[in-house]
Amino acid sequence: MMEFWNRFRQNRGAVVGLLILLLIVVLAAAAPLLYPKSPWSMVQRPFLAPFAMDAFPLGTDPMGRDVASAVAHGARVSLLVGLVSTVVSMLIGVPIGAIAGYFGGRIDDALMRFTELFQTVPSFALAVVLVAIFQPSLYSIVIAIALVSWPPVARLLRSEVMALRSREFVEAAILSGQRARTIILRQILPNTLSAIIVMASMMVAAAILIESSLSFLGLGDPNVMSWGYVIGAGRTVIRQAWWVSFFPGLAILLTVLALNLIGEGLNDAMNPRLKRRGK
Amino acid sequence: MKHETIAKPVVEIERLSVALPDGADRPYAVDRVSFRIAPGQLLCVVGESGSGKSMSANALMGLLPEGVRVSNGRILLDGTDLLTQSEDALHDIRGRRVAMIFQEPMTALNPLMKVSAQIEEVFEAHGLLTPAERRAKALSLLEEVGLPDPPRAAASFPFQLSGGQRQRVMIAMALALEPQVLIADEPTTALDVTTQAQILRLIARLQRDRNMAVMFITHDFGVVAEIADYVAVMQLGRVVEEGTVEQVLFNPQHDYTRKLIAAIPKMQAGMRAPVTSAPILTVEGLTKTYRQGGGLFSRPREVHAVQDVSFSLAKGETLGIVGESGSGKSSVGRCLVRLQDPDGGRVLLDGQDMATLRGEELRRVRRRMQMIFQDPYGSLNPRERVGRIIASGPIAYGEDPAKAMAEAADLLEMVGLKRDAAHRFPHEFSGGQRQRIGIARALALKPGIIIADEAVSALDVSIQAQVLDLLQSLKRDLGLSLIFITHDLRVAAQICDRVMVMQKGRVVELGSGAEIFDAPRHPYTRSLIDAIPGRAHEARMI
Amino acid sequence: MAKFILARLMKAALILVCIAILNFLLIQAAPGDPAQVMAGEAGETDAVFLQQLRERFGLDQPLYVQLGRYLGTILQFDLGYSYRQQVPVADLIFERLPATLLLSLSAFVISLGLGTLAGVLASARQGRWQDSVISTIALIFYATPLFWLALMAVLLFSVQLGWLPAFGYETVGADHTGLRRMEDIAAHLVLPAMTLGLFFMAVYARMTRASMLEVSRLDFVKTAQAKGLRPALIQRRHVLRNALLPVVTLAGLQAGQLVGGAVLIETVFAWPGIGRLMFDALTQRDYNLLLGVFLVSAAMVLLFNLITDILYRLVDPRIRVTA
Amino acid sequence: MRHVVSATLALLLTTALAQAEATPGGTADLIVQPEPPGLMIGIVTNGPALAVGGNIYESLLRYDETLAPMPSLARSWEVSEDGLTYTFHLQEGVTFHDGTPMTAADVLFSVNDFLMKTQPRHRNTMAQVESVTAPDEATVVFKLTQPFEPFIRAFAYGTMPILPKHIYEGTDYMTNPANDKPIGTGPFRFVEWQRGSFIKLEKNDAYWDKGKPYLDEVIYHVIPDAASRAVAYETGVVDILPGGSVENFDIPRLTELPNTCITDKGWEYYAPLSWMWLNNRNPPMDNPKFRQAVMYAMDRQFALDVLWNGYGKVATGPISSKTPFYSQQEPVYEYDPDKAEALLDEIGYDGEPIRLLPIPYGETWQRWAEAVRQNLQDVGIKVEMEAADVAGWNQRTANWNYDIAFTYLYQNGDPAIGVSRNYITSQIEQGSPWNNVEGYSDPEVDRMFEEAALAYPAEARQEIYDQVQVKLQEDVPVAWLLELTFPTIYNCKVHDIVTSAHGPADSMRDAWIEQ
Repeated sequence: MMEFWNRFRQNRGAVVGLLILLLIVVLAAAAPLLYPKSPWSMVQRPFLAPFAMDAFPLGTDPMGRDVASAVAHGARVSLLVGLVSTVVSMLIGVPIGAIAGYFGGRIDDALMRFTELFQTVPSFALAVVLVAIFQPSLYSIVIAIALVSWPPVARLLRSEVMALRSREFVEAAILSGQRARTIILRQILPNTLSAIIVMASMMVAAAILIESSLSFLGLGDPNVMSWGYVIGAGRTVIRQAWWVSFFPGLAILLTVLALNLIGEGLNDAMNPRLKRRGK
Repeated sequence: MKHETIAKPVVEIERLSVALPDGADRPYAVDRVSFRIAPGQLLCVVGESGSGKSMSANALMGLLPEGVRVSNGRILLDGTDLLTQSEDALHDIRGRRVAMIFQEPMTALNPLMKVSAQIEEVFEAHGLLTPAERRAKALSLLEEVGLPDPPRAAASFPFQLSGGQRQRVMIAMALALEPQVLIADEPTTALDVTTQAQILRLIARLQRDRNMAVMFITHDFGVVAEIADYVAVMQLGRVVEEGTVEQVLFNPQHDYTRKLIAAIPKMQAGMRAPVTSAPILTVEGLTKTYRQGGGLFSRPREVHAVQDVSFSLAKGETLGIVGESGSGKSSVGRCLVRLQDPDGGRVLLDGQDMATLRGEELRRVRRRMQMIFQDPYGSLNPRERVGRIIASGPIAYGEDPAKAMAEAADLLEMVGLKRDAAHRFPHEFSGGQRQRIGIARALALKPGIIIADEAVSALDVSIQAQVLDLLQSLKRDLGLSLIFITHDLRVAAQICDRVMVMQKGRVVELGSGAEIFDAPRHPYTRSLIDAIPGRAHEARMI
Repeated sequence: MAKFILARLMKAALILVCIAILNFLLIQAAPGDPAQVMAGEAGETDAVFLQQLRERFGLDQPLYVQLGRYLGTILQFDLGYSYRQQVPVADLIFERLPATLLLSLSAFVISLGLGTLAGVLASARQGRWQDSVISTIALIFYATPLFWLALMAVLLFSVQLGWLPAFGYETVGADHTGLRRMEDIAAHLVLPAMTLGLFFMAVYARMTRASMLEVSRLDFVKTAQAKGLRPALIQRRHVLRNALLPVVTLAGLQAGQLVGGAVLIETVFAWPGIGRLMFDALTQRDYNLLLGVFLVSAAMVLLFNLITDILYRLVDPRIRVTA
Repeated sequence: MRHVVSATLALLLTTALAQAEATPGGTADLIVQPEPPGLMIGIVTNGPALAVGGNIYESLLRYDETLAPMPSLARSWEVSEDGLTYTFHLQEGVTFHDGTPMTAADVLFSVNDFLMKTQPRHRNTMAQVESVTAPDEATVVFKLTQPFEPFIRAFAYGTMPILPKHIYEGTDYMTNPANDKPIGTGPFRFVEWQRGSFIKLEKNDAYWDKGKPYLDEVIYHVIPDAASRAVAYETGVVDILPGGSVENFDIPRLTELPNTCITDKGWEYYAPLSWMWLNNRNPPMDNPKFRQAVMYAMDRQFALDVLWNGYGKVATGPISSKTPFYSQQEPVYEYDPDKAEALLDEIGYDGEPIRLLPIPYGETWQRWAEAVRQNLQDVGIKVEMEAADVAGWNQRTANWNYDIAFTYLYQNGDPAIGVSRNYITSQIEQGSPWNNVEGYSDPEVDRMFEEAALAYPAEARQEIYDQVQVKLQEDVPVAWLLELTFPTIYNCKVHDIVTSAHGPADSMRDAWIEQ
């Protein structure tokens, strides 16, 4: 673990990413303390410019709602949506990929054809349709994001599992009488973990982007204040009140950036192949 | 053939040190190494993995990996120090005056370029000849290195050639500009023994014809005996002993050299009493065919990996299966334990046909036949502790986990490791130790038969000898039957009661070790034995 | 090769039918139907009116009959009629297709060209400031919400600077012809194609860089060095060609996705493309049109995948024999 | 407040400039939003279709801003003393765009045949009509079964367009190819429609009102994004932003641009009134006190000022102040959260969550729902916002699957046409989002609306409508919000775009551009 951290630390970008993400997580966690009032409450006059009043450093939106509060509360939602939809798509993609990769043959064929179906329809368009059909709510958004994001997971898992499947320690496990389930869970999956974690960090970032894009098209959950929603709400007034969409946009940018930096750092740290040494 | 040369050396390496980056396991990959090579002379640099032999070659070529640098010393080529040359001058020298061939002919060629183009490029790099001339030259080079049908080879992509052919292409490329110095970094290690013999002969011939200085890097003393004029033995970055072949191989002074030479398995089957006990395993007409590709319209390509293989294995017997790559020897092993399903034939284990069992029944029978794998790095799950790796078999068969773990510790002791190794992860062990763990795992289920698939091939010779000893003694103590699959005839000769020689999926000869090695009847067996490097000099090595 | 293409085409047809069925069923899960939407818009409705509309659209039939009819029409290479606009779906789609193809292919060319170029540059200067700058910019584009970028671009280049038109496909009413018209369309194309391209550009830059670095470590590069080839030539001839293989794969995947995946950009820039058509069809519950758009964009994906595979087979000799 | 002043100023300015001499020529560029499904307004009657189709088709009458009838295809008309016979004399020399003369036969065909098949509203109106006849080529006579005072306001182009008989007779109206190339009598002719991009109309040289129209071309641009539409105006691509083209938040900024005029006129006929359906079937909305609490809880003035830039008016009750027979009645509901809380306490509201369904018509409406949610939550009503697109919203309201739902409806010139439908028992019928969706049922209200519709003349009707307004304002069957108006923003060089109660949608027949 220590060794892993040391390797991770060598990537300056990853450390910066981690710091940014920590900051955002802290912001999300502290939002109810920092801004006890609902972010929806109209607290000042509309279109208050940023830094005009100390109490409202990021200004107010066209309804007189505090943008800073929205950014803080939005962090909770965006992170949650990103995280949960990633977990859900992992829950779909990992088993499908693992089963396809492990058993191969017809099972693999069938599962991969199924995966292809999802990849053949442009993914954002599919997400839009899914959310529209099931009507926007946190659930439908998470499900839609998960449904369009799992195929790459399945493909990654499949190729990883296929590679591991022919590794000798897996064959040894077969010979030692372990059953397929045990082998997949104990022998194979732990070895795909680093690939999964790297992918997951990137997927959280992508999910946050998809959620904000959906909100931009008016397909967000109206009950929660997410960054995507705030930008969506601010975009029509972007020229009178650039700050309304600017700050949450910046928040998304930083978060996604941080997650990608971390993903790269993890990739470097977990992939000793990149550690070059002489023979 | 060996001739002392008095010519002025073309390469002189003086007190060369190559520093490794911070955090490496030792400060210097190469530590104050000196040697010289004269035109027409072949220097073998020999050593085990990690000895720094490749790094010295790379330093000479000026192609050290990033982060690794020469910290001291001089590399003189015809009296000029390469270390002081500009990058530009070095470009000129590489390929023209010093050329290099590598171990992996598969990856050393650009997969997307035709062979001819890759050779022509050498001329292009140095601004020589017209394109048409280059093409003609490439063709004649391919002919010179003995490729059958050179025009076709020239128009091929690397993947369309065999390993030996690719290595010939590499050599053609290296020879293109008639360099003074050729560096060959383990050029035959990845090749089959018969191919290796051909390539060695080719290198020797070219060296003689062109009066080149050759620096030949290898771990194989057989190869050294075969072609070297001069030998330098390296250990942990240092040259521990050097001299002529006579001196180093037949009269080694340094302990390390002696140890290495002693560890080489001897090509003597020795007289063993035939094992007469009843067969525990009988294989009849085993067949396996691989089918590749094939879709709606295309017929799958078929490879007959195993064809009608029959043999039996007596209790307590060691049966060797030898052959070159693609001979089907590994497929036989894998079909026996049903890692692959055979297409035909019977595998009778105590009278029960294992070849057709399925599911739970297969699982029950299979515990009696376990396997030891080739790759000490790939055969242990890096995320499981050693104790668990060994115990998971018995646990899977319903053993109490605590008891299984205790037994695992016993097994670790039995294979020569400490009990507390059980709590550690595989990466904390060396290759040889890992192979011991693999053996312990195979033993955990108390099998009657162990199949060792190239179990010592990836190990350095000194380690190899230890592991072979361990296997021998375990077999004796536990009354095991052993099927030993290997490409290395020396190893087979050393431990097998009987040997089965395979070629292209078929058994060409099956007999006792003495019959096979001392009086081979089949021409293929004979060619295999003849190809073993250094065989002629074996008797003189201690 | 012909065999290969034929086999792939048959597989593609099968996938398309599956997509048609799945999406047909999926759409049924949506609340409301086209009759309701149209009745709602009329501002006044009664049962007779709704019944009229439903009969006209065949929505009064059981689901399996509707599905059967739909599959029947698409198997005749017909996409049916748009409920709402009473025009053949194919007409609506093919009317939009040129705009979509123009936008997505321009974005594709921009992103692939600039992206790989940036990636090559960054890898050549690995660890130096050029690498840092390119990598950072790529990462930022990669992390920026596309629509946000689009809005900023409009603000800057259209509103503030007035250099480029803010939206649309061409200047309406200008009635340009020939070269003038092409210039006009090109001017309209710049912003949407750039913004759409920037994200993918970042993807390609990052991928090319990583791939170049990875290939640089392979043995044959060392062989090339040993031959005495100059670094620039090694990069170009040996590293780049091999490094582009994964880029080709990705490019194929994304070229397909671009066609139906530009909903956001088409919305912001009022670009009359397929993405918007889909979004409108969706809110209007114009089932046939929506299904048609899905089928056409899926067909595009499959087509581009096929093209990629063919390209790949041409570039990489290994595939030709083994696959 | 400033906005209102500037708007008034702008209005004054337009009026002043309107005196100037109209000059022919030029192209007017407008927005149409969203893209209409078709332009044949005998079949498609949604807002955008009417906005474009109004240039192509005409009806017998037009209406001024007090809803008094003006000549259109009818040169003059008489109503008999008993209010049962309406006689219209048609203009002379009217031809359809294909050159065929328009006669009484076309009117009969449209009224008796075509529209009866395609338009539910027309079927409703015609329920009062005994016969329609044409004594000669230029005269049409409507005979009513009983006096129906609103009838004179039923001849708008949107409800009774006159269609070419020679093209449609004997064909399937719905699939007639002419629907794609609409042919009417209007001041402009259809030229081209590039779907997703623009609709182009050109001057009808043979228009019956000689000298008109002034414009050579009218182009309606389709730009799906509100912000882009604003940019289109700023960059001069379009000259006129009809009401609803841009988000309300953008209006103040746009009106401050140089040479920009704004008018909130032209909505008198439709008189859109917004309210929230309160599902009277579900507790606690079944309790009038709860409904009153909702009225007190809402800060409607805030919504008017912030969301609608002050354009419009806080609604007092079911009838818009622009619609005939409106009268100011008690009770009115001022913003009074304390009173709302008191009422909630009184009925013992237990904090059961209430679902709130916004209407998916864009930003302003979404923001409005958010503001209302905040208002309701402030007095202790727990609100869960739901989301639905247009189809979803239609289905939810039409099938009564909601607790509180936003909506707005046109009053169409008369309470008997546009108001009673939302409150009388006979209009409780699933499937339409425009009838008595809230499920309010009161025999007395039913009786009063019935009598008021048929009373004759107007004074008799006024009396009953006064009572209805009182009764409904006490019961609060729905929560009235604002009388809306959607101001038109336009370049001041364009004149006379609003010359009737239908506003710019009624055609660009009088509009002209300063050269």
